[in-house]
Amino acid sequence: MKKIAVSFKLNGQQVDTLVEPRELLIHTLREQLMQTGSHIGCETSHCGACTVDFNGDSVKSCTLLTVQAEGAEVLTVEGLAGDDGLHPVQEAFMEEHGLQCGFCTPGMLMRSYRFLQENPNPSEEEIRMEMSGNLCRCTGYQNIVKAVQYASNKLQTTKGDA
Amino acid sequence: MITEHFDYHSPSTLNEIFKLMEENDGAKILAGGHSLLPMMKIRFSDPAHLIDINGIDELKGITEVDGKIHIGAMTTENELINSDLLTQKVPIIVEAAKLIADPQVRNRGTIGGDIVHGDPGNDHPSIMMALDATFILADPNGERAVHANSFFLGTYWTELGENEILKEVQLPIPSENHGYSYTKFKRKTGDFATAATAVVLSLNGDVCSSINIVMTNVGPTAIKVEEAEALLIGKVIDDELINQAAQKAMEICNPIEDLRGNVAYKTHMAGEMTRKAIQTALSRATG
Amino acid sequence: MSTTDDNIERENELQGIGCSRKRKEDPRFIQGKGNYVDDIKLSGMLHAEIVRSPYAHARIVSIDKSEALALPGVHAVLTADDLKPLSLHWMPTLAGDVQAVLADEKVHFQMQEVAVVIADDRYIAADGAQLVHVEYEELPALVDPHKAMNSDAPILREDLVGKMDGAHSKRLHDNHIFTWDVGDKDSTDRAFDDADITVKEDMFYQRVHPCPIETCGCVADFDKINSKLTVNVTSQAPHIVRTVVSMLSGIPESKVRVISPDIGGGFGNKVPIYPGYVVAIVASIVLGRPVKWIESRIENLTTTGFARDYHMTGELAADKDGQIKGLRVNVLADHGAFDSCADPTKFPAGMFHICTGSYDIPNAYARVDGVYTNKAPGGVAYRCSFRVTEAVYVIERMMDVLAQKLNIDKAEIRLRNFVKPEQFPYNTALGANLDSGDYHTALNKVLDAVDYKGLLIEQQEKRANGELMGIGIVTFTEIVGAGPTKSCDILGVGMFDSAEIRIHPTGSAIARMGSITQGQGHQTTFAQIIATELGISSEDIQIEEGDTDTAPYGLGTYGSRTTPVAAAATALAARKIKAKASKIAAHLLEVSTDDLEWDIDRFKVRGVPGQEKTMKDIAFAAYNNLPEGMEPGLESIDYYDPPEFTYPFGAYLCVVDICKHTGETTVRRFYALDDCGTRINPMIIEGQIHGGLTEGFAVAMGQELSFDEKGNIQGNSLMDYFLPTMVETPHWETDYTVTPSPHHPLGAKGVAESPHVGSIPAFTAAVVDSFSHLGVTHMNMPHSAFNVWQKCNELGIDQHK
Amino acid sequence: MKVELNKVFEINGSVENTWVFLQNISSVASCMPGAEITEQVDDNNYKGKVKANIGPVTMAFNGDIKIIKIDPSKKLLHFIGKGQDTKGTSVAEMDLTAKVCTKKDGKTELVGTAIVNVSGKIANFGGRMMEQVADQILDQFGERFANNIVAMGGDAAAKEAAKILDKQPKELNGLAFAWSIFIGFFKKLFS
Repeated sequence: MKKIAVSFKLNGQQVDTLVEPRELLIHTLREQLMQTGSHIGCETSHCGACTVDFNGDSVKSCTLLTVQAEGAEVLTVEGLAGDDGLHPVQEAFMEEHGLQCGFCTPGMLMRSYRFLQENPNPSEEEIRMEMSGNLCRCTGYQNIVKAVQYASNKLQTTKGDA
Repeated sequence: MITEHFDYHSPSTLNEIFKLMEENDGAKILAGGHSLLPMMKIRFSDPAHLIDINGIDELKGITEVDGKIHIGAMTTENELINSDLLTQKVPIIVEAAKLIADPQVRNRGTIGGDIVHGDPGNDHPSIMMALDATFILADPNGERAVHANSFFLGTYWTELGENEILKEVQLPIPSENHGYSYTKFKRKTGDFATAATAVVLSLNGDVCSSINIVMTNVGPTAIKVEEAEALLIGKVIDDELINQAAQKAMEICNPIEDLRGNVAYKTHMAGEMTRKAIQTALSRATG
Repeated sequence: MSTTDDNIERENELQGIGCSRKRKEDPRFIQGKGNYVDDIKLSGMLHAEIVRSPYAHARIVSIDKSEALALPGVHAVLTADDLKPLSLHWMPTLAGDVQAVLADEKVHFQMQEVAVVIADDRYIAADGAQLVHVEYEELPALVDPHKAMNSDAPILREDLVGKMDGAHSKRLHDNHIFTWDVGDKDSTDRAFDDADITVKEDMFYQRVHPCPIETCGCVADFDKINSKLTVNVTSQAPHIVRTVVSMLSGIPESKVRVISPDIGGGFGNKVPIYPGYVVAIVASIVLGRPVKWIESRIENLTTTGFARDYHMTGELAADKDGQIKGLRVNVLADHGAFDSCADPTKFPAGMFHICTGSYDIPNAYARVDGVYTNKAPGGVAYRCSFRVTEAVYVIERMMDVLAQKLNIDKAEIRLRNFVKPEQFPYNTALGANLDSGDYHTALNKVLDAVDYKGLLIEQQEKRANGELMGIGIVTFTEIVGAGPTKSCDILGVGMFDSAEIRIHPTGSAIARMGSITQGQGHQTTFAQIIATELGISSEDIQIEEGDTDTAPYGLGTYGSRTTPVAAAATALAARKIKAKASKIAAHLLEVSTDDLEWDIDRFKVRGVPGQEKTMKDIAFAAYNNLPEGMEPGLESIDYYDPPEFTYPFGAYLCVVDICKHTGETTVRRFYALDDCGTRINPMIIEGQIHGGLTEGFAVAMGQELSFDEKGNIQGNSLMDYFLPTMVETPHWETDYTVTPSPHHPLGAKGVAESPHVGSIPAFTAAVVDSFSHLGVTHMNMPHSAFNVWQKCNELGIDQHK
Repeated sequence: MKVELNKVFEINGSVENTWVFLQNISSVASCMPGAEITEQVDDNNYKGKVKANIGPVTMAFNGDIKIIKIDPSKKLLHFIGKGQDTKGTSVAEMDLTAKVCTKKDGKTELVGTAIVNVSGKIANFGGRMMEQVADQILDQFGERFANNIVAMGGDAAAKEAAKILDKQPKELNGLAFAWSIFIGFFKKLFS
């Protein structure tokens, strides 16, 4: 089967891949580019473990073809921490015990990363609504909500300092 | 959960789409992909060609054009939700879009895909019918306008012809002080409606001067409850009338049993949703 | 600086038992650097895809692999016939039955494994699986367990026909697996005959699935040159996997290395050994290349490790004051096509005998009959200690039924029947030996916290206006920490657990256990235990688990056994080191060990200020300056065989509001008080409780795997199978009391499963209580809006007046 | 997953023609949209296939048709068609009894009872839609069957009917019902 060359930006780096049209973005990320942070939990776009940031939107990479990523900007959990250390959402999940087995965590982090840009100062209800595309079996979500609130405060104070 | 092989096409103009549709027998249009791709993954579906229309700008956008709202077919749910124009003038679309799927899926899912599916569980068909929307369908030979009320023919069966695509949705702007509600009952976030009802009404003083009542997922298509509408128009709507309207709604719905509930429950819920939707719309309307 | 300040500072330095230490696992997970099975990519690795049966019951007429084999990139297609020569087409289950690895002549449940395709990548493997053509002859499916022992029932297990000596008892029918009973039937029957009143209720605990977000998977790598097999697998019990793999393959256990890397949640789903693992291993051995098998979500929900499926009848006999005289329970257990329940060998119904609960019940009898049906095998402990969830459900439901019958308050009847603090240790009528508890204090604390009286008044007012409000109370006692090897083994291996600790010359340490974390934070909490025992800062202690080449043999992590067993081993291993350390300290300080006293992180000479040696000093000396004749080094290993189970308990209260028009239930308040004895890391305990409560909520309110009359499974994808999102999940209030276990070295009991076990009957109790004034005594789960509405409709209260 | 459907089709033709046509399994099969007989094994056993191509859904079933009874006195045909989809994940079976009757007004009618059973993925993800689906299939079947009988006559109506039959697509389509079979699985998702 003929393959197609697809180039996009992954975590700030230009990547060039050769894929069958049917290849899913999550598989390209995990198996070609060896970025295994994003996970596969359900394959039907229910669980959100494969959530990545795609041209500034949260998307489920199990339901996106790699060929659709031509020229796109893709951010995964591997690209979240900067030179100055962990991103506030990462720090927040650790501080508030927002993870246990860690499998849903990259998707949760990528969703909160985008959500807190969409809504920097959310209410608990807004957090629960806007994070509802990500399933977790371990935490019961209560500490994840706290983590998002922690990150929200941190992001705003640091913005304040800047 | 791996799809079969297919050829991928990403046209950048409408004409390219039409050309590809004509050249490739059994080609499928890929919009948001959140129904088609999972279906292809369990291999219930194996189109030889996928035509990805995400790259076509003329299918996107929300604008006001001489008293009407125009919405491009490839406008995503989140674009609808974040539209100030819709929030201000057609809030029921925003209310409904927020009840569809989940945040990530709403970034991919489009109003057009939701409509042309003709899935009785999709939410936009009822909303479009409640808003008296018109669909602009395009094919190589030109365009035609079809009213939402006559577009949905059966389950997954619509007016959309072969090699024809939905280009745009056009709808009249409801009166400034109209009342509206999309009341949806679902098992959990992201689920389709067990039953849902869209209501758009206007009052003249206390008297109902116009009303549309349309139900989701309780029949082969979205169902317009005309008898209930007739019952309420020209009257001061009270609880007794709302009860009767809910009865009319239950009488004409024809749901299929599934894990969401049996026929009796879904019928009952159609009445409940209709009742609540009318009450809410009424409370939001100002005569 | 005063000594006390100094002490406090040194205490804090250690981050030992009782502090909410941040997790050491987190840094890798939040940076996408976890290492889960599907993250493993070995050079030359092939992928396996399983061909599965569309039928629940059928004879295999023929299998044609030719087209699949012809597909470029396909390396092999294996069927039962290929495994026969290796006698690997069947494998033993943990429950003493056998299970087909690949269907041998017959398929016994829908989506059973029929063949496996091995290909270059998962894409080609999927294409190949579709090209394996299997011809079936359909057979009548047995779906209803109540019909399993009918004379005209289709016989499922032809391999067992005539073999009426089952693994656990005589078999009464070809579809019968076992009868297990416990207690004194005669005295119990008499108690019922003589009782003022008796109550009886049938209840069905539906088939559910643990559904961790990571599905099951395996990467098998057979090294032909060294004939060594390495298996990376999603297992909660890697050492048992090693033993079974060795038994199955004939490869010496010393040449089998099983690694459980990071595991994306287990909840019991990852205890059994699945055909997918075996075929990956066989394929790797046959092809001499690494082979990966990863389950899809649909495969996970449909074929691996279901839980519950118990049809229970509970009966209580009592006097008119509600004093219980007897308990009788009968259970029909639907085990599916093979008995692969993950229970200790001698416990075919797990720890179901805990069904006397927290109550002083003089006479009790319980009987469980297991039967085969054309459904997937399983019977795993879904976040519970082997059927404890079912046992707690039946007794807690029956307490409410009795209270209702006698018109006694639900809290009051519990207070009247609780085992009293002075009665511990308490032997139950069914043979459990409750170690410690203070049930009255726990329940009263909850009732005060929620203003129970106020809630009752509000409920009266609501009922007067025709509104539905329910209050559910559960006071559960668990039995965890399997277990004493005298009674508990798996495939003959006693259920001890182990810990090995090595103190390095510079005073840091590495410790390895036979358990394996799946989110419970062992790398964090085990270090805290050692820190407190040895006075070494947690930060200087490295914890490793899951690699059978390095970790001591242990039975793994499930059934809340890690704190009761592995943590005890850890404490005792540390104490062995401490004993040696004291001798070294005495040697260094030139005193007798009797002159020494331990102070947080050092030995001091009693009464001589300044004369002391820290554990750091002692560690170094252990490698260069030892008492005469003492061997160098500072290491120890402990295999802990618990003298008894531990018995965590709790008191939960749930308040719901139900819309009678839609059937929708809103959990307004959920207050959970747990007593797990000594608390090692409160932050982690709190997290475990949130998670358990949420899984309990999911089971009670929506989870169910149902089947149609032909054995077609329904709702086996995340579209229908209920995993609550943040929106549906209630807010949890938690509380605790501390009643240490008298026989555990740390007094700890285990906690992770209590919230699941305890919350499920609490939700049912609250929903049923919403209707109790209308004469309703029980409603089966799941309490979906649809199911609850059916009750409203039946009672004629769903319509608008 | 099992559904039973009872159907009555009015036939614009003679009872005799109808009965003659009904006994020809290949012709009867050709009335089933997308279906065809590929091989006659013996007097009572045939092999055949059905191809459904609706919207994005494609399913092809290969199967066997076994004639249980042909009763000239009652003008009754009873056969069972059973097939597995070519991907090996779904199974469908139809037990069909058809009888040619004369109504009081002398008109001919075909009275049929179909019991449809499905297993596998098709049942897992949409068995509940079977009734609607089977109903729609049978309506198409009835329409074609009726036209075939009319076409057996030599008159103008026959030519008209023949034309209609020619126009009939060779694959099951039009109604997007197969969508509905599976859509239960994908509700929440849409493209």
